[in-house]
Amino acid sequence: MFPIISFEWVWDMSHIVFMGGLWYALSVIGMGMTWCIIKAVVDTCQGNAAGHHH
Amino acid sequence: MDSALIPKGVKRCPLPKFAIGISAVGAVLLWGVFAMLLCWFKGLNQTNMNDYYGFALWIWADLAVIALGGGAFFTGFLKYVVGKDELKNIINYAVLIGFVCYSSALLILAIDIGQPLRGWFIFWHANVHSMLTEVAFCLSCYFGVLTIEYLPLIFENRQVDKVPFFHNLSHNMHEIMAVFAATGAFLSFFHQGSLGGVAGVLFGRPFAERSGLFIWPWTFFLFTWSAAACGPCFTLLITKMTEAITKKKLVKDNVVDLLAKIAGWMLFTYMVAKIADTVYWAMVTTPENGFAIGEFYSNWFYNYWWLAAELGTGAVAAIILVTRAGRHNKFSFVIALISAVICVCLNRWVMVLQVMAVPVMSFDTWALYYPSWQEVATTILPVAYGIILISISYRYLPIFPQEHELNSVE
Amino acid sequence: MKEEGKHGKANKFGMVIDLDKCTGCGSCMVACMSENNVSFKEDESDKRLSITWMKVYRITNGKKFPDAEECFLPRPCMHCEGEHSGHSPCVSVCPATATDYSTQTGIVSQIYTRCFGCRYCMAACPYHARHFNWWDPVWPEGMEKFLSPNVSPRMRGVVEKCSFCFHRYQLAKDKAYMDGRREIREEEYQTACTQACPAGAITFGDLNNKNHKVYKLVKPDNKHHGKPRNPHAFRLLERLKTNPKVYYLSSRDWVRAAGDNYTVEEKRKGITSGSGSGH
Amino acid sequence: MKIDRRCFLSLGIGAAAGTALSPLPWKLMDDSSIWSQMWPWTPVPEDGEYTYVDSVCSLCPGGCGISVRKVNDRAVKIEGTKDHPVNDGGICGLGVSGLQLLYGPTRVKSPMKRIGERGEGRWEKVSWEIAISAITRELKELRAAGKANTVGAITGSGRGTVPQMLKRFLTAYGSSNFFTTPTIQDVYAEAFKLMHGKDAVPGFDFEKSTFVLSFGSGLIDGWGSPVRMIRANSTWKDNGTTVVQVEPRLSNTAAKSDKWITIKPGTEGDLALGIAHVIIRESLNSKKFVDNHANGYLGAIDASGVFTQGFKELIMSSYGPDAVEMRTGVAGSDIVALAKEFATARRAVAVCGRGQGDNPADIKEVMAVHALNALVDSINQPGGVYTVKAPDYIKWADAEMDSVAGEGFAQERFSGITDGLNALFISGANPYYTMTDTTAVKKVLDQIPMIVSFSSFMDESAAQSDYILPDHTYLEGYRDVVAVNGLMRPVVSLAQPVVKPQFKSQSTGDVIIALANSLEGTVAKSFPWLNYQQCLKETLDSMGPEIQKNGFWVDKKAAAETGDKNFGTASGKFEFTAITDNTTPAESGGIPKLSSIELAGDKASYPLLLIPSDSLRLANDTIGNPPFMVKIVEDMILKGKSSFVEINPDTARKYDLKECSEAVITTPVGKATVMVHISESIMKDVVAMATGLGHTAHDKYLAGKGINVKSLIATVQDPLTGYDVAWGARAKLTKA
Repeated sequence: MFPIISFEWVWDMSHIVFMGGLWYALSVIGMGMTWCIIKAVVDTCQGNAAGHHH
Repeated sequence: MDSALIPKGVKRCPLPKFAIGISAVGAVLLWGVFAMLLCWFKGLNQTNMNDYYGFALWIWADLAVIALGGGAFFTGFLKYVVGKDELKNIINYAVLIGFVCYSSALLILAIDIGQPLRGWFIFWHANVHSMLTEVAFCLSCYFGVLTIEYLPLIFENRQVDKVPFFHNLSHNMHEIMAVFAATGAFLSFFHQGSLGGVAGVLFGRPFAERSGLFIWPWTFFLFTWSAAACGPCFTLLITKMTEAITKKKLVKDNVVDLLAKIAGWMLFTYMVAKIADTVYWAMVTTPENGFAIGEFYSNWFYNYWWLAAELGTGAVAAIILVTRAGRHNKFSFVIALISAVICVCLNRWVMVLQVMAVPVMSFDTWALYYPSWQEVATTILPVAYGIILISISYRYLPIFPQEHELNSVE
Repeated sequence: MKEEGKHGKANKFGMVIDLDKCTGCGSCMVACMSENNVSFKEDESDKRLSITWMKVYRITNGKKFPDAEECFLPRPCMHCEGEHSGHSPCVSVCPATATDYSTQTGIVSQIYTRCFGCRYCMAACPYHARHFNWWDPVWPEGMEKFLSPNVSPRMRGVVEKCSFCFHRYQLAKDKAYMDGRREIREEEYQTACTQACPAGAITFGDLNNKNHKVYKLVKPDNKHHGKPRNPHAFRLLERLKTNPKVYYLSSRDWVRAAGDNYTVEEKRKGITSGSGSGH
Repeated sequence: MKIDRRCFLSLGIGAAAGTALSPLPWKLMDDSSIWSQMWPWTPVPEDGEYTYVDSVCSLCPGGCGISVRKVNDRAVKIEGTKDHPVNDGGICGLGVSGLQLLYGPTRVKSPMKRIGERGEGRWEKVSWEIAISAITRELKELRAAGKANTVGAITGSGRGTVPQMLKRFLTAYGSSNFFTTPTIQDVYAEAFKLMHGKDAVPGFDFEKSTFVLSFGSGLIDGWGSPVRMIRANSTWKDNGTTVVQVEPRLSNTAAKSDKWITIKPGTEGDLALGIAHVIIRESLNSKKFVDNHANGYLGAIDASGVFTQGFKELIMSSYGPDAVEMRTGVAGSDIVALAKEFATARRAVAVCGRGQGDNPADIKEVMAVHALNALVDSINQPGGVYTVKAPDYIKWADAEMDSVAGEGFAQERFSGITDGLNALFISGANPYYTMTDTTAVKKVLDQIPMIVSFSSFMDESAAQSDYILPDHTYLEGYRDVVAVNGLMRPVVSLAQPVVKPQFKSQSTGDVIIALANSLEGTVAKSFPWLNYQQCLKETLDSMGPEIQKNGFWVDKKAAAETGDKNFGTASGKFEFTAITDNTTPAESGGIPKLSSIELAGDKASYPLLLIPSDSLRLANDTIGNPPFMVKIVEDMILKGKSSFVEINPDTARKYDLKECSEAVITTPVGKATVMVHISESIMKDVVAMATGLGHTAHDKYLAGKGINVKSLIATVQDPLTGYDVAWGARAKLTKA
């Protein structure tokens, strides 16, 4: 699953494409959630109640 | 008693009545849990699977619920990526149903594998050439996405929403939901396809084998396509059922009609592709392997009726859903939704169970199988779980934005 | 072969089974079980739940009495090479790399402690060469004494299959190394079934080595995925392009025809030779 | 400090994140997978030093050399010994499974005394001293009461030191009732006595034959020395030898043969004579042999002027192809073609003994088949059949007999073990399972006041006995193993301990010596050896050093010399009279009856013929199938606990039976519920059933599975030999 530390890993196209896609998706999700949480913490600390989103 | 938790402006049945209903379904759930524990502690000898039938009811259930849960990614795709904004009125429910389906799929997989404690090897020792690896990765990631899409709904519960952090978090998540939804659609496209690939790449199994594009057999695309077509139908069917049970209108007709129309055209084009694929497979792929497709349907159980039923239900559903009159007639509309659901379930059944049943070596024999009660119970388990989760969510969360408007409480 | 060109020394171990000689006695099956610590349970009469790395099929010509003929067909793992190196039906689908194709030996391995029991490989294998441990293997008290340390007993919930007695290859390699040799000799690495077969019906060796008996028996066309050039030799399901490394010899036409599937049209035209239609 | 909701939440999230980032969950995951790789109940075989011990297998009379792989003191694998004269590296499944017997749950772990009802399975472990003194007490009483001759013993082949010691023990004790378990080899020996005037067993030079005509012999299904026969079969394939199998069912042997001739079961002898008819008619027989070396080939007028028909006249008058076709169901044209092929083949041989040849056959049938070898002069010729002298290396002085022994021994010998013995010793035999009409046999044997079993395993006979004095298995002790089964060159091998005795067993040889010593007097004096090992060593010393060095000794001089035409008969010639004597005249134009053998039951009530079918996958003799062997039994032989019968689709239609349905098979002596397997590989109106099933003893892997076909077969005695020659049973099938 990880380059270098996983012994099945080989530097071939399929690994790079597959794992690249995977890590890309994971990063988007991860960064998105991180942004949401951090912003929520900041907003909460600042006492800003966000408006209703509908 | 629990009125503080119930969304504002909507009416729910009394708690005792709700509790009784939940307990009834809960009993079924417990039966499933018992069977699940049997499988975990005693092993897969609790099933009727065997060395000819390594993939059986569970894998079908997995493939079926994932296809049916496809309503979540496709509706999300339509709303956030294509920009069909009306669909915001049904997206919550699509997400919820998707969440139920995907969590069920993961649970079934966890029961299905012989060594559940090593399940994570699929990630750790991933073989990127395996369709199942792709399924596992995208499935788990997309389940994460679904969770992210479902969470804000929980945060919108009247009591939870009072916590500023959750309120803010929910708000922020909604802000960038398009990013999540797009990622989800991307992941879904691959794992729905990979599930099709699971069967299509089996070049040792002429019944399943399909030619294709690069590394992807045609079933890869057909599975994604059929999930995009039939998933929303399932969402709509469950919506209609929920409306029937709650005796309330929950989603406006124009929303339903829009989704149904899109699903209808998806299904229509899918059926064209499916028939083309079947013809090519029957006329080219199969004879090359030395088989006549008649041999695949020569069993007393697995005969041409399966093919006819699959294509027939799909065609009926497609024709009804693409016509305005068909969609607007209540009866034909429900028939179409049911047909679409049956169509995709039959397809998944055939692509799992019939694949195993057909003899390949000339001197081999048909392998038929019927599931054990443990398999049936564990397959019903997610249904019970789904009913419970949907009921609770419906009761306490603002799933249907139009409910208040459509059912003004005096 | 790509490997051949690169290293010049890659082996491609394979097996030739003479179906004219096989008497169906089942000795190979037992030798395999004994060699590889295969478990057994009280009732083994449901053959679809019975772990037999080597299984002898009884096939018939389908004719009526007294024209009926029968032939026995031992089926180990075919160690398929697939269309491109290592694209075996099973290896390509295993999600956890628990089964692998060695380009050095041509052997399809199975790592029991890596397998998590998804059974996708079983679904992929048209030969039913793979078996699942539906139960915990249990040896009656005392009987665990005959278990060989060369092959680890499997645990419940994993798939197992014939390994061409890979541990014997390792032992032979070790011995050759101790003797200061780089190559092992033909007779140093033989599978348990080959050794036990009273009929001498099984031959095992390196298909890349022109001096080995297996090569001489089938004359594999290694430029075309090892297709046999001996007209009496055939492989099971040649047309599926699994490219097995187990070859069969038979002088009977119907037996060779039973090795593959043919459409009615082909049967009418008489295209039922063991060598497949080759497209 | 006030913990508000926000703080609590932060703590929670922090803790979760912290745990996730710490090695703990990863460690737990890893541990769980490692744990799943080593369930405590999955054994981990101990590694160690690898060694090989060469010995000999004695699970069947084949005499294969085995090389047992050991790791430390454990035996882990049995392989065939490379370059061994019998098996050259090959080995059968049963041979490989030997370790499951050695270490298996069927072992009798110490001397046992029955405490419950006979066969109830309640035992008391006793010491060797107690067991021997208790048995001695009984033996002394019987001897004192003048009933010494009512003590009997049954063994397997009777060859080798242990059976001979048992025989000697009985002789010294005062009984002539030592019985062996006869096989087709014994019938051949009787036939050779009559036709050759020689005390010999048959040695088939199969490897050199160019044409093999088998009358139902399961040549590759376990007939003779099984591995040797399978090797011979491969030689036939390499050399292009033609094999013709005459059998009502497509056995493995028939399936591998070049031609399968289907025949009404029981008429094989008639077919042989039909073939003889064509050979004689076409003058294809060896003129030299019948003219110079045969007696009774042509009829003769005796002193009183009465013409006695000779073999030729009998055959020519009654065994025309048409008549034989009527009797056997084999097409006349096939008979003619077969006869021509047989007679013109360079080195043809005819052989009989149904299936594995475990059961004796009608001697007339054996002689009829053997006559074919005589007609084409294949006797003592390459590729034919040789008269072989069985190894005779046991040269002990006669047992000492006191007056009681003399009196007892002089009494008339019993007809068999079912003839009213007072005590029975069972060694290397399992009569409770292997004798036909099992139920009746059991009833009679159960009347014997004292049964002593020497079995290493809890087999059916051990289970019914009063005392079990467990022998070492062949992997735990020394013993001599004699293989003659159809071999040109018999092999005597020395089994040596591969592992040390696993339980409190003792070599039966030692136990016999102990019993003799305990009986004192002349019985004790007849056993002058310190122990069995000494006895064995002294006995084998006579053979020279080869056996001690190689572990086996090949009797290269046992077979008659090629071309040997010295017959020991009164006429000095091959006796065709043995066949023509005692034939019953033809009934109205049909074929004369060679012998009076008739199966029990009438044809009207039992319209079908049940025949047992032997397979190398099902041990059907003294040793029962070990688990590995049960595992490879085909699913149309055994499914769950049910035996199958194999029938032709026509038969199935006639009795309205479906594939895998249940049916009841009834014979004059038994009845059983079986499953139906419909197949094109068997004749109409014939029902085949696998032997080797229906065990009541042994382990759970074998016991209670299927039906013992012997229990459905009535005993049929051949008046000429006294052997039970039942080859099947009349039967009926009904829907269950």
